[in-house]
Amino acid sequence: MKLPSAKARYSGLSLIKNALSYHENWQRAWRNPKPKTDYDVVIVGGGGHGLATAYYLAKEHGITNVAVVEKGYLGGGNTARNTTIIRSNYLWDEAAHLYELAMKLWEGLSQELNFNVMFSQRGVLNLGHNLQDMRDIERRVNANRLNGIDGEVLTPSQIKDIVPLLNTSPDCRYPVLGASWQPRGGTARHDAVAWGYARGADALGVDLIQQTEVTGIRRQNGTVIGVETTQGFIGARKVACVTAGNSGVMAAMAGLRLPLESRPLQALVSEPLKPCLDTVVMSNAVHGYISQSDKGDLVIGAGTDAYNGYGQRGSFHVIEHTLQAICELFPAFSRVRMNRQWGGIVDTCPDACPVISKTSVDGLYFNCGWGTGGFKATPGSGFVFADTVANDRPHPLAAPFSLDRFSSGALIDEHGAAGVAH
Amino acid sequence: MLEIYCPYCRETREEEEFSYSGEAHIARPPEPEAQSDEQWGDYLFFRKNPRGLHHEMWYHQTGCRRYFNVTRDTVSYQILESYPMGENPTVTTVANQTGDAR
Amino acid sequence: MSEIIEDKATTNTVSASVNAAVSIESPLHYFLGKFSGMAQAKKGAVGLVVEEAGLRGHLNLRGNPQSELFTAGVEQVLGVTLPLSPGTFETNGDNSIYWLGPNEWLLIVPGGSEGRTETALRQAISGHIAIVDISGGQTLINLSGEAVATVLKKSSGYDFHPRHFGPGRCVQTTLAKATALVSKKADGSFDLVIRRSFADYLASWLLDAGREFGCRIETGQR
Amino acid sequence: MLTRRIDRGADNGKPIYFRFNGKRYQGRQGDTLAAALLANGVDIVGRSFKYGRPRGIVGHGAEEPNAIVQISHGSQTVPNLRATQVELYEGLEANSVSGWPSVDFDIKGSLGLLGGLMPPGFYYKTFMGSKKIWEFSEPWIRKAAGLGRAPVEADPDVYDKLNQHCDVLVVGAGPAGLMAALEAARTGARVIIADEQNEFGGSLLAATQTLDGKPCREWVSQTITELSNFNNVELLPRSTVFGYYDHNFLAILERRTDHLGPVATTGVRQRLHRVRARQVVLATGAIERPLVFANNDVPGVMLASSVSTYVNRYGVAPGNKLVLFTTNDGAYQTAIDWHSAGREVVAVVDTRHNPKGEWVDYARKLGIDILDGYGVIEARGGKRVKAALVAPLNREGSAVTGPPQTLSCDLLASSGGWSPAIHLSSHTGAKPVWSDDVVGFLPGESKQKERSAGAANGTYSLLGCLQEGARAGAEAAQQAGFGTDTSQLPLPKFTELQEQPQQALFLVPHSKRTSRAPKQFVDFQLDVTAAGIELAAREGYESVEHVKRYTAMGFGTDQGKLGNINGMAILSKALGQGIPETGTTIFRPSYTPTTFGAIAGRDVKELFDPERYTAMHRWHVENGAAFENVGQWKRPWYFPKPGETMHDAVNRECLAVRNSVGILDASTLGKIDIQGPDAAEFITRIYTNAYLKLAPGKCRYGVMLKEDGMIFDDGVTACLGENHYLMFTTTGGAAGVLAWLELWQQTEWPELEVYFTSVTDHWTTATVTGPNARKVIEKVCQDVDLSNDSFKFMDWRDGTVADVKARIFRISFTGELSFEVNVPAHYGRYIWEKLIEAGREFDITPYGTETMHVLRAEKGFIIVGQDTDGSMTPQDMNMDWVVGKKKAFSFIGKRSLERSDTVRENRKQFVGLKPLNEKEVLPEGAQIVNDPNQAIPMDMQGHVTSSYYSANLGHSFALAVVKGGLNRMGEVVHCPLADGRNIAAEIVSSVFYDPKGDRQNV
Repeated sequence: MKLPSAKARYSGLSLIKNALSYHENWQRAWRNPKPKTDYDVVIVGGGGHGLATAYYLAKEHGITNVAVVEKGYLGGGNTARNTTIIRSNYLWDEAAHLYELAMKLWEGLSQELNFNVMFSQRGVLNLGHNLQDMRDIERRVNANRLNGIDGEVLTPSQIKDIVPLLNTSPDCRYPVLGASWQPRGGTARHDAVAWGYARGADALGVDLIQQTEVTGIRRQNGTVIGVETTQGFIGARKVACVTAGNSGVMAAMAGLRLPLESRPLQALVSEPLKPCLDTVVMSNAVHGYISQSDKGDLVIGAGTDAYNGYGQRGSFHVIEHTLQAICELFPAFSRVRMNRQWGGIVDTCPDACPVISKTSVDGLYFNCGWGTGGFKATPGSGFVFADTVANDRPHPLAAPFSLDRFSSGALIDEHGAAGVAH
Repeated sequence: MLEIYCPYCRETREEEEFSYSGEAHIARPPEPEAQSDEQWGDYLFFRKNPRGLHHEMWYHQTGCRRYFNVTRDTVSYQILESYPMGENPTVTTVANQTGDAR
Repeated sequence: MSEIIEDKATTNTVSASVNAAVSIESPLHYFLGKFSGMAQAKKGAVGLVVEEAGLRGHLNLRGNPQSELFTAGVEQVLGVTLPLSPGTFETNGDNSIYWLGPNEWLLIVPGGSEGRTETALRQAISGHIAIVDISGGQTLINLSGEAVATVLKKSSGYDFHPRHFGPGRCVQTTLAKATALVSKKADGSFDLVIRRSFADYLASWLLDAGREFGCRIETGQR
Repeated sequence: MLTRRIDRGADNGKPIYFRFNGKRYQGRQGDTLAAALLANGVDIVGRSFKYGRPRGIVGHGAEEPNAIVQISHGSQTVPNLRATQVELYEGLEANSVSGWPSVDFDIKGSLGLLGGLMPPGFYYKTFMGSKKIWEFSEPWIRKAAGLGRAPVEADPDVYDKLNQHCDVLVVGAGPAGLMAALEAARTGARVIIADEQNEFGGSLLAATQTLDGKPCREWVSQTITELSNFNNVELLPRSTVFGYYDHNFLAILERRTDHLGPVATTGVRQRLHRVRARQVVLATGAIERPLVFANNDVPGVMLASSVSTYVNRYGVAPGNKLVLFTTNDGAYQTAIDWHSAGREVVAVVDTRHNPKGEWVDYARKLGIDILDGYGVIEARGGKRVKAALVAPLNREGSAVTGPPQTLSCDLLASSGGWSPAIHLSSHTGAKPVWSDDVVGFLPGESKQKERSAGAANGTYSLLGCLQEGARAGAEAAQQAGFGTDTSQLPLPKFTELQEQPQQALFLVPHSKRTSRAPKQFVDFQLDVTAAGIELAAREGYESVEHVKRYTAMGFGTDQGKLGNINGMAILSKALGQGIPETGTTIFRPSYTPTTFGAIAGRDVKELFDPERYTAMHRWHVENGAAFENVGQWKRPWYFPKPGETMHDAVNRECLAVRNSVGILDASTLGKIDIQGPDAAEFITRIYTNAYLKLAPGKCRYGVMLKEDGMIFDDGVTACLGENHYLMFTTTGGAAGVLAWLELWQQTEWPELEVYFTSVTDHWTTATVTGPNARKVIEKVCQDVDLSNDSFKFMDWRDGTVADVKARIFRISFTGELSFEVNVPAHYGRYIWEKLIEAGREFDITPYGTETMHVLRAEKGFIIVGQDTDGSMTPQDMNMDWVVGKKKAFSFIGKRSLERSDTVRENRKQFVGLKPLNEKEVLPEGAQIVNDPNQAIPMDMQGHVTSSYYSANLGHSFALAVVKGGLNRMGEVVHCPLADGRNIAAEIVSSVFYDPKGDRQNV
């Protein structure tokens, strides 16, 4: 089979060339192969994290006999449903290092993948509305700087310069007292991330198998030997599960349990508008976050539902509350209209940090529990998970995220300190 | 957006009146000190999180301030029953349920 | 121990003042001071009247409704049957008892009589009970006028339609972003029992909700 | 040329003047903006998103993709409204949202070449040679995108909400909806009927049919009158049901004043109805599908039903010479209407070979030319359609079989059949089902208590709609507990022509293949073409979701109401599979875009979140307090005197407390009354320390842990009497702690007899603290022996303060002699003023939270949530003394304290920090390192939790958590700051003032 390493590179020139032939000669971005009987690694879940894992397994570790098995279509889960925010200004060292690795990879990702993921470093503001918010912001920014992550604490007038439409009046119910500012933060085109990794992994020989659901994890003497799927059994020396909201269901197939709860996280977009918001604005205290996509939509993140659920919708009052917050922050947006709302299922750990771990079953690995922070971590998650799977030991940056922290008590509590970890 | 039947108020009320309190029927180990770190961690953090039938606790926060249990399908969100603390659910299986049955 | 306080009875009712010069303020005093009597009439119409009936005695009562001694004791002291059906209240004009939960009631008695009532109750009932004076912590406001149903619809997700919520019904529910005990009186008006610290917020809310119909806020008789 | 207005005599509305793109026009009362623009011959209303092509009005309702306008200006401007849904009012100002420099001449559009360089996904393939290129390009891409402009001023309008409950909600007031509402209303059920249009009637408003021998409109108004007469029915016109959520919760946006224009906006602009419906009837109708052919976006190409609507309902003929292009009988109505309006029907082009049936016969009888077995393969014209290129097609409609010919026309209406408006049913999670008969998706199996009726259910005959509506209404009412499930009302009498089967055709073949033919548009707003969809499939984007995302199909403000089914059909064909295999459409709310302000409602500005006040609030305001938000509470932060800075005020307040006496409003602390025989046992299980032996009259400080061992709340609990306690919680923790107590009692230990009641609001607390505190209290309280011997530290007493019965606690958060005077809140302000009066001779100083923080920090007292963050144990906070190790019951959180990580030696521990430079105040949140010169990433040791300048100590000081800090006393650590400074500080004890605690015991 012709491996797509011979894949034509995308460029302005290739666009012109293809335009002359009426775009009839573009190559497939990825193949649509039948599953082989046996792989070195089967990755369950073809979202951004799974595809990135496959890509780095092939690229960094030379393991190319890999299949990604996806029950729906590539990037169809949370990759398609998030608010595309990228930042690395996490409080705790463990989380900060992981997200900063991701940030560094983001910074070269379009070039590396030869696929424009539209990574836009327009900066991320986290607003503070009370004195404790400001203490937390100060604490986090200081920690970030000493960890080599860019960050500043801004005053209301500095904030106003960046976001002119923000209400910085001291008279409002929850006035803006200041903010943390990560200039390197921003957004990316979420679907493109999945497609870029898919095309990259495919080019390196990875089989991307869509519309195939894993229905069981076959083990022999405590060791994984493959997965049962709706297309039959697929043998594998290692099975790596990256299935976000469905991780609990996957774990159950191997007789394991995970400290996860799955809940819908809601988001909404407005109709497209001319550019009016040039950065990402987040506020934990009044609870809403907002950015404007390149297409012009205001992309607004709401909260998670308070209860477990797998319905890709959420409670309406969550949306109501979020839009109250948005109207409080941006009184001019009150007349803007909501075009579409949706929910994604996030799997959240008690400490709002992920699980990247070997398990008690040999050859079975889990990468899950990203909660509301999954999208921004995509490249870093794939990178350390590929390393963990390839070497059968946690990547140093992944080690703190092992499952054993739930019995030792070594939780990395991003809840308490960083607030909502979007 | 749920409408929840409170077995004490004997009425169906809006979700906003309630707060969710997690999985039901998790008993505190009678002798915590006799538990290993693993067992204790299990009690603290590990939950069923099923895709399907879920027995869960709700607190009627702005109503009668009573805790009670609800059996809910986490996919359809249909509530199949509400029952007081100390009672067992009558609905325990549903067709096509997947997920962890601990 | 030497410090034991003389009164073994666990009353915590201390609201009765011994001096008439003591000034006393209902929860809405501040708001009423700013807005009292303000009629936001639309073409002279007043669709909503908000009236504070402050400074009454409010007691929270807990006990076992299965105990006849308990129910009979309460009835004997208050002259009102203890309501056992969820979401109902009983009143004899002076004293009212509202069902709050399966073992919890709110008693509203004339202002100043809460201490006597508590003492009488403690004499009449015993066992695992609790009586707590919360008179200072809440107030009662009456909503009347043509627009009252609409104003309640604006404020709460509960169904106050007459088919569903007739006279004699009460319900604890969310009201705007606070909570209230809402009851329907025989005259068709509604009483709200709200918490003191939320009183200004809720009064602002109600005034805002009633603005389009014309509304008036005032102090009622004590 | 004929005028575009059809004279309707007395029915002509009065003239209304408006502006569009700066030019003044006349419309008529009752027009939509679209109708008025068409009447004025305005062909171009916008430019397309990607290619800048001129675009005209296509539809007449929510489906309109092109006529997107910005209404009004300044603070009341609204972006992105559909001209088809904007009711005309005097002085209306509208502008196109696209086109540069103008919609009539657009630079992008004139560079036709660019089109070829912008296939779907082109931006994924370019602008990425380097990071710089993208950084340069992105702002330009952003500028080119977007439709209207957001307002830049605060919204002056008011929005509100109504929580509605009904037995039957009927969505849509067309024939099916009206019948459903009537049937349900008759049973006595509470009914709401909502329709997005300004008048009820739906398709009947534009129908030429007679019912019971009268025009449709008469039957409609008769029905509306009948409905209005029921007092159990609420009619909501101009009300869009935009979302269908769980448990039959539906959201409706009612537009109350938009049609009157901004000047008339005095009341509520828009109202959100939050509806709980027992049963729902979805009578949402259907949306006509345009046919996809080359250049089908040229202005003058419209939906057939829209042409009829403009003619019949608005009296506007949007052209002179019509070519009607259809695959079905129903669209013949448009040719007939056009003909009746006295205009020329050039031809009906029907893709079916030899169509027979009543409609075709009727049209023929009128002398209308019918070209059967033909298709319009291309529209000709630039800024307005000039001709249709028609060609014979094979029976399948998949290929052109002969040479094309040109039909001159200025209006080209097309109909590819209808798509039921299944959006709301789809919101519930019901999976739409493809029907070959209907050639469309039908509502899937109900997941909620709803049913669809009429066109929404694929039933297109009027009789069918009326019957189905009536049946649905009766059934819904019956299932809500009213009436029987059979419909009772007589239906109007009328005749209608019977329709023959339609042809399933979506993309009309061209003589060139799709990739080379002129653009065949599927999604007009986002410039998605048939070629684009085929290209996406060719590139491996095979899932319908991939195609949608790669091409952006359906992501416009119309959410693909016109294009999605065509797109799916074209994809299916490209993949060689059927439409059902390709996928279903999943719609999400909103059905049409919904104003943020309306969803927010009145919970904005001062009502955004409750402001909670204490009983002394008025005094604080009158005395110039600066306030701090603590949760929802407004607490005095400090009381500046004229000319004082915060720093000055706090220093003054701090010194006053330590040297004489201060007074603090401590009313916001949570207070829980606890009664019952097992109260002491219960409290002992919840707190880390023991309460079984706490005697009446005594108080004890306790720390509450979550089961994971981490500090969650703290406070003093007093024993009020046998089996009776009063627990104080933190201000922020009050509600959470009460729920926590209830949780354990109700779920885990129901056998413990104990009741909890919140008394937070009942008690007002005035804390009098400082060496002169006793002297102040003595002046107003005569019936309590206040001497240190009989009223010790950590005691409480009942007494009379200024003639009010009060409860006094001798507890202290400042480390000074303190009396916390509690009275029922009615007396709060009175007592406060009396205490200040009594303290005047000692210069009693009111102080706020900032001074409280400084004073407690000098004593090393923690504030949960500031010095702790959910990851700190009592041991970490150097509070091992508060943990009762010998308690019989393993209190909440105890076991977790023994886990391997919680017993770790080098955990972060609570210590004091004394900056080496005594004037330098460490920022709260500063990070601590051992060596400030180490390379980044630095090894962080902890952080500063609280930090102040102490006027009493005469130097700055801080509290911090530091790894292994309790064994590092005297060590110097460093805080490298963002501004480049490094502050060195010595690790010291967390108690800076009066370490032995003598002052509180005097």
